[in-house]
Amino acid sequence: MIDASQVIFLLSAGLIVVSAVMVVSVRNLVHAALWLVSTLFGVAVVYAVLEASFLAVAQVVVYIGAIAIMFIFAVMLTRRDLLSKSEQTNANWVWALGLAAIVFVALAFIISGYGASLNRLPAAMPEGYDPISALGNALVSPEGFALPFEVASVLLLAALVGSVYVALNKAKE
Amino acid sequence: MDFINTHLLSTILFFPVFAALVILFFPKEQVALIRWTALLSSLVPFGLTVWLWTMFDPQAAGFQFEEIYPWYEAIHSSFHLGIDGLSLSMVLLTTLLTPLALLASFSVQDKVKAYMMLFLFLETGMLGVFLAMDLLIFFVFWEIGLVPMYFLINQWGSPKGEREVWSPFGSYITSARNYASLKFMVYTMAGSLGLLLAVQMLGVLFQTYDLATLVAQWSAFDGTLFGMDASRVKVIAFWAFTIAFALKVPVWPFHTWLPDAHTEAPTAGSMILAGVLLKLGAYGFLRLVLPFYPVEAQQYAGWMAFLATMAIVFGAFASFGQTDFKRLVAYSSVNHMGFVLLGIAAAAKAIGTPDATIALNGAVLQMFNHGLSAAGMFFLVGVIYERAHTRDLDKFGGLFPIIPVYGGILIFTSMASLGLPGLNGFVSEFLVVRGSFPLLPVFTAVSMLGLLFTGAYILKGIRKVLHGPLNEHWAHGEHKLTDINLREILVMAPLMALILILGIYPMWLLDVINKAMLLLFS
Amino acid sequence: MIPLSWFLYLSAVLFSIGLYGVLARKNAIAILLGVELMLNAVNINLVAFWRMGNLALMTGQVFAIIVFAVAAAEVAVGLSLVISVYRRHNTVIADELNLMKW
Amino acid sequence: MATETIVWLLPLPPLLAFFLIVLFTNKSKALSHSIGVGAALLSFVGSMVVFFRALSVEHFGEGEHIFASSIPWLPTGDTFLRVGVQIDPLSAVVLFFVAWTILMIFLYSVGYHNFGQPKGDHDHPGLPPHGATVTDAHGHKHTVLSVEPMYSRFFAFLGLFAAGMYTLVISDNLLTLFVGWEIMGLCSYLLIGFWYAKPSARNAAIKAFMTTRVGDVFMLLGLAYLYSATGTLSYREIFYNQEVLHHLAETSSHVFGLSAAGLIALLLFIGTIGKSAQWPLHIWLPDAMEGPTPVSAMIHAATMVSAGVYMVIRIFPLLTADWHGHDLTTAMSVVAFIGTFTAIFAATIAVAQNDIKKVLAYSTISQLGFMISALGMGAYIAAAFHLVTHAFFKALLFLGSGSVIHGMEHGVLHTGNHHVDPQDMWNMGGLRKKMPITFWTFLIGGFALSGFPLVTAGFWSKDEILADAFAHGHWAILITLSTAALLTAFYTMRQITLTFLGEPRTKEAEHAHETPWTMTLPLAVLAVFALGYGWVGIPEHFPGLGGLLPNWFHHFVGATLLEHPEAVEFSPIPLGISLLVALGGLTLGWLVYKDVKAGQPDPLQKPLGVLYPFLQNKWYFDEFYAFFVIKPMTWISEEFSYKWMDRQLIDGILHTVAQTALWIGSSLRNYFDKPIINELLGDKLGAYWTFQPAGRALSKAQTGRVQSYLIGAVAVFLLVAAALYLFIF
Repeated sequence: MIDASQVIFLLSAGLIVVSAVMVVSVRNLVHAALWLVSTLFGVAVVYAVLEASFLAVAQVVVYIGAIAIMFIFAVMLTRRDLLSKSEQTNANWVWALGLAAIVFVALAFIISGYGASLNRLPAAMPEGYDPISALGNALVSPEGFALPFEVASVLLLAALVGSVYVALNKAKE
Repeated sequence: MDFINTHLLSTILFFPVFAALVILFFPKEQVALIRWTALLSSLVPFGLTVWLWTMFDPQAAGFQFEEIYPWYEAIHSSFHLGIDGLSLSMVLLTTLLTPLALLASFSVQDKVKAYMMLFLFLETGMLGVFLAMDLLIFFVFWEIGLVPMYFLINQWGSPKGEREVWSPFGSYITSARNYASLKFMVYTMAGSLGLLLAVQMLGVLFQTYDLATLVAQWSAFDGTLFGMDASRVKVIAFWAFTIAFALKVPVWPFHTWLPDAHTEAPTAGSMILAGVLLKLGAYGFLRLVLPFYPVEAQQYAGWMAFLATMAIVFGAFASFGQTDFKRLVAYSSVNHMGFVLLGIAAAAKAIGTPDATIALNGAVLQMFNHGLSAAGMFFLVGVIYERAHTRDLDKFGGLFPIIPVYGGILIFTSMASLGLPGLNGFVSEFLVVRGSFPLLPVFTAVSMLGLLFTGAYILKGIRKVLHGPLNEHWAHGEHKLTDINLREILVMAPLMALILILGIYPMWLLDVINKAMLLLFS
Repeated sequence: MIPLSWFLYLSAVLFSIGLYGVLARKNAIAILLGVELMLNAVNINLVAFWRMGNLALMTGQVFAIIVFAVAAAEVAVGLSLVISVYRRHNTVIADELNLMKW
Repeated sequence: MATETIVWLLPLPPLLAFFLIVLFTNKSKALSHSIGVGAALLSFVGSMVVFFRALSVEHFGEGEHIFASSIPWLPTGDTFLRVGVQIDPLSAVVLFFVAWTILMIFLYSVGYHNFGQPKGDHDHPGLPPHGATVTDAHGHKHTVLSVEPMYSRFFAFLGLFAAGMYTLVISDNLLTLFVGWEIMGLCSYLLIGFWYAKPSARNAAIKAFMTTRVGDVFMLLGLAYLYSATGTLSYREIFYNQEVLHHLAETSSHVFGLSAAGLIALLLFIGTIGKSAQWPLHIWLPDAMEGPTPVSAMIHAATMVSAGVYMVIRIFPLLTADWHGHDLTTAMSVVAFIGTFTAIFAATIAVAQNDIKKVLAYSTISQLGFMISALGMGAYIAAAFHLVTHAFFKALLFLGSGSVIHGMEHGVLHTGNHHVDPQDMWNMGGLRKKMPITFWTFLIGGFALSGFPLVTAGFWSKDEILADAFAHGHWAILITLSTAALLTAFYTMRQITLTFLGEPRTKEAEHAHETPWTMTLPLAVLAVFALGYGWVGIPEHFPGLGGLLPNWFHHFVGATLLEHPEAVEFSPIPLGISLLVALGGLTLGWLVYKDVKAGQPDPLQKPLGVLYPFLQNKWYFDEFYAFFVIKPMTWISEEFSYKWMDRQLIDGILHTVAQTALWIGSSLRNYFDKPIINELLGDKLGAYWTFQPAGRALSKAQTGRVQSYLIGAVAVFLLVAAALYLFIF
């Protein structure tokens, strides 16, 4: 029997896989970036299915809204290759395909190796349990993840400064 | 606050390294920033040491502010820090001299960043020796101090100097600072070899490197070792320790690295070298040799006194025979440190008696005093060298009217070095002479010859630089000498103040030393 | 109700596709796109394990958020590098950037 | 204020003056000398208060009847070395003369260094002022004396010097005495070398410091010995403690058969030999005349050289610890011999000196010899008495000679002939008319020095020494000292005659000028003491005068000792000798020199023959030391210790070791490493046949492409994972 959530999951999984394949195969990079948006949207749906509502929203806002758009900008800034219609894969693409396949087989093998224990179903949310506030508390409470959270923010800041510095157009050169 | 309270010693010890790491991230063009950071951060250990001084209880036996961390458990060594009156006074000297040396180094223009970082590493190396309560840690820090000093001499030493290397196979000329730094390094390493072996032997034998435990167990030890009688092993180990420390003090006839290293080192390097590094050797005698080998030390006290007397007499003679101002001051260190060893030898002869305590008081105070006056003298030599670019005494003369303030400060510091009563050197020399006279009358009497010549070389320095007809070369035009500037006066001011205070009222320091000596050796 | 294994297989597929993209694509930006896919694959795993395990332990979600942050940082730095490289060498083709060749 | 507090404070004003002047007021001459003189005045007032309070204490000096206070200074194990202050009768009288002379010298220096005169035309710091040209109201140019360029510095040094002397006098122990002693040594160095740009002054300063330091190191040894033998350095606990003294006298020192007391006393006495310029360490004092005249007065009369004698007086109980009042002990004989020999030796040299200050310098050495000799014979009171009177009249003479020189410099500037030495007595003559105050006071001082009967202080004190020698039957000493006294009177009269009497021998002397009041006032004050101070020590049985005044000095100072010394019995013989030598010497001096004309050689030159140059050259002691001490020491320093021992022997051994290691290393390298390891194994077998081809082959893998590396990495990872899975899990 297939229930509604399973349908949604399968649909979104199909979207994810198809879009992902397109991301790595289309020649036009702008298209590739747009296919990425589609993939990410699928992932957001999966989060929603998993009842991680905050993550689902964040996925849409941060990933699609910021990161994917940034890719598009980058693609357009490096326009010469955008116009190139030549082959978009390198000489070793067969090797790459093989390795990716082996990795997939290996992962599948490992997952299947766990057998029935992986057929576990999600427990029902307890009454009055709010995963979003739990997440919020976990992020800011000192017993939880305040320090990693702060470190991550420092990392972001460093990345910000670093990328500005790296991409800065040094007029004198 | 709590953290500092419980980790005061390690904070003092590692703060310079921390500061050096901060400086590492400064761009090397920001010379002023680097200098000021180094200076201000070296004031932190000093401030903490003063605080430590106020909290220190001189009456209490054993070590205070102890910290112990696991370090190298496989060989039973732990990172054990502690302090008593002896090490406290040496730590105070070190943390006092380092900021002054850094301030004195503001005139260094070349590779400032590396220079300052090395200097801060050097401070940690020296402090580690004084704070270590674990023999292996002691040895580690003992060696660490060597490396920055080597580079300081080798890279920032006087660039033009040349040194003739004479041997029966022929002689050749080489770069003086390379020669000096290598000699310094090789000499100290050579001494360390025996020390390392002896340290390892102790550690393997007793399964610990903890000083207090080792002292107790080692003096009680009387089995056989390596197929030899314990007493025999002890004699050999005694000499291994003694030679390592004697090289560092340095004692005649191992002293010849000193004039070379001091002469070639940059000004601040000489200040620290004379001010603190030499004390490491004497500190080794007091902290390790006398407690570990009381019997052997007593047995060979005569020899130690002989070497000390030779250092005093020939140090003074050789100093008088110099035409290089800095070398003259360098030899004066041999002379002054001879008194430290004389006091130690006297104490070794009759450990625990009142005479020995007086001699030890004198020796430790002399270490402190020499740190002040020698650092001051080297700095003053550096001041004039920076202006005149020569240290040749024959090229100076009659400079007093041109540089009156410098002249006054030079005379003051020289008099401290000479041991003028009312200034610090006298108190310690008197105590050493007083303590060693009843125990080693002949050596003490002979060393008076050295004391006499101390006067001769000090006056020679003053005479050649300040007095006499003016050498017109320095009075006009591009060679015109300028008087000592404010920064340089600020370097000298604390030294001079302490020299005067210790000369008039040495009680505050001597009391701590005295109690420490009583607790350690009776 | 979806069993855990479904998510894991989905994630494995996505990861492999991303890996292929990283290994095979010529354009540096496309390589970064592949990396994004791989990161998302990981995130699916993290969230799925959170959902199937003890709900009170927020580690899975927190990790996912931190991966977000890392991904953002990585993209920012990566893209700026790409742009910088593009300015100097006028290309973003990974194969042509072989200054390290022996 | 408690007397003890005042005593503690005595050295402070001049010390503070030193720091104030050096640090703050050195630019202002007026402020500096005000501070200097003011500080001297403060200390003077304090000293007088202490002195007169001491007079008012009954049985002063006996047991606890002294002013004393001490504090712990150095911790020495379980005990402390205490230092402190103490005023007993001896230090009281010393304090009295020290305070007076120091104040007078401070005042005198104001005039001597030409305060108020214009700045010199060509004066440099470090050289004596050369004079300044001024234009008067009529447009005439005059050369006048110019102010000393380092005026402020002079007062700073004087202040430090005074602080040292006060410290020395008020000490209750030998250590602080030594502190003051050495501080004065430093100041004498600085002051003798005050005009440091003159090589002669520079060398004289070093000579002074080093010669006295020879004594000082022995003294330090003596202090160490005494301290370790008794556990203290306090006067009270050693010199006023029969048990300690007895113990020291009984203990053998194992050196020359001396007792410990004798050896310690001799070691300390060597300090005095240096400080008080006794033979054979007398050589520094005449050269020290290079310093400005107030310095000479300060060092040679009032304070520093007196300090040496003062110390021997202090340690008198130790010196005489195993003496029973008859035969002299070894230590005492040594002291007596040195003193007596110095007295006659210096007197002979003084006879042949031409420099007005050098005569006085040798005279000082000679007079100090009198005191030392007296102490060696056990004549405690006589030595102390002569110390005090001598300080007054010698300070007077030095200041007077300074006044003469100052007047002569005036004449030199007037004529503009700078080749005329203003210190050479042969250039003077007839100055009594030009400088009447200086003349009369100098005359008083000179007569006191010669021991002119009854009216001068010098007569009473010198007479007491001779009387002591006579009473105890030390004939050799008596004869020698009498001869020395005769010579003293002779050269004093020679000096007075040449300087003041007769007619001017040069134009400069004609234009000499009386000095300002700041210089003449101290002369007058000191002259009063040079006359009057003798009256406090007239022996009770002296015919006529004895008993008119009580022998205050004897009673007062005698109380310092545990056993009060007996006054010697009066005998006309030493009195007769005193009268004879004093009057005889003076007459002889006047007769020989009264008719000396300009350009005429010394009338003594002919009768003395070769002896004259021998005396003029100070028995060639300087040359002796230069050849037998300084030259060898310089050789040991420069050649032996440094070049030979350090550079060649020790470094030579090191370099030999180093070169041997180098040789072994290079042999290994050239004959083993290079041919076998490098070429055969390395180049041929290794590099050429194996590694180079392998390297070439492998280098193809280095494509430089990120992705090919990545593929390799993933592949290897998979392989490793597979291997782990298969073989381990």
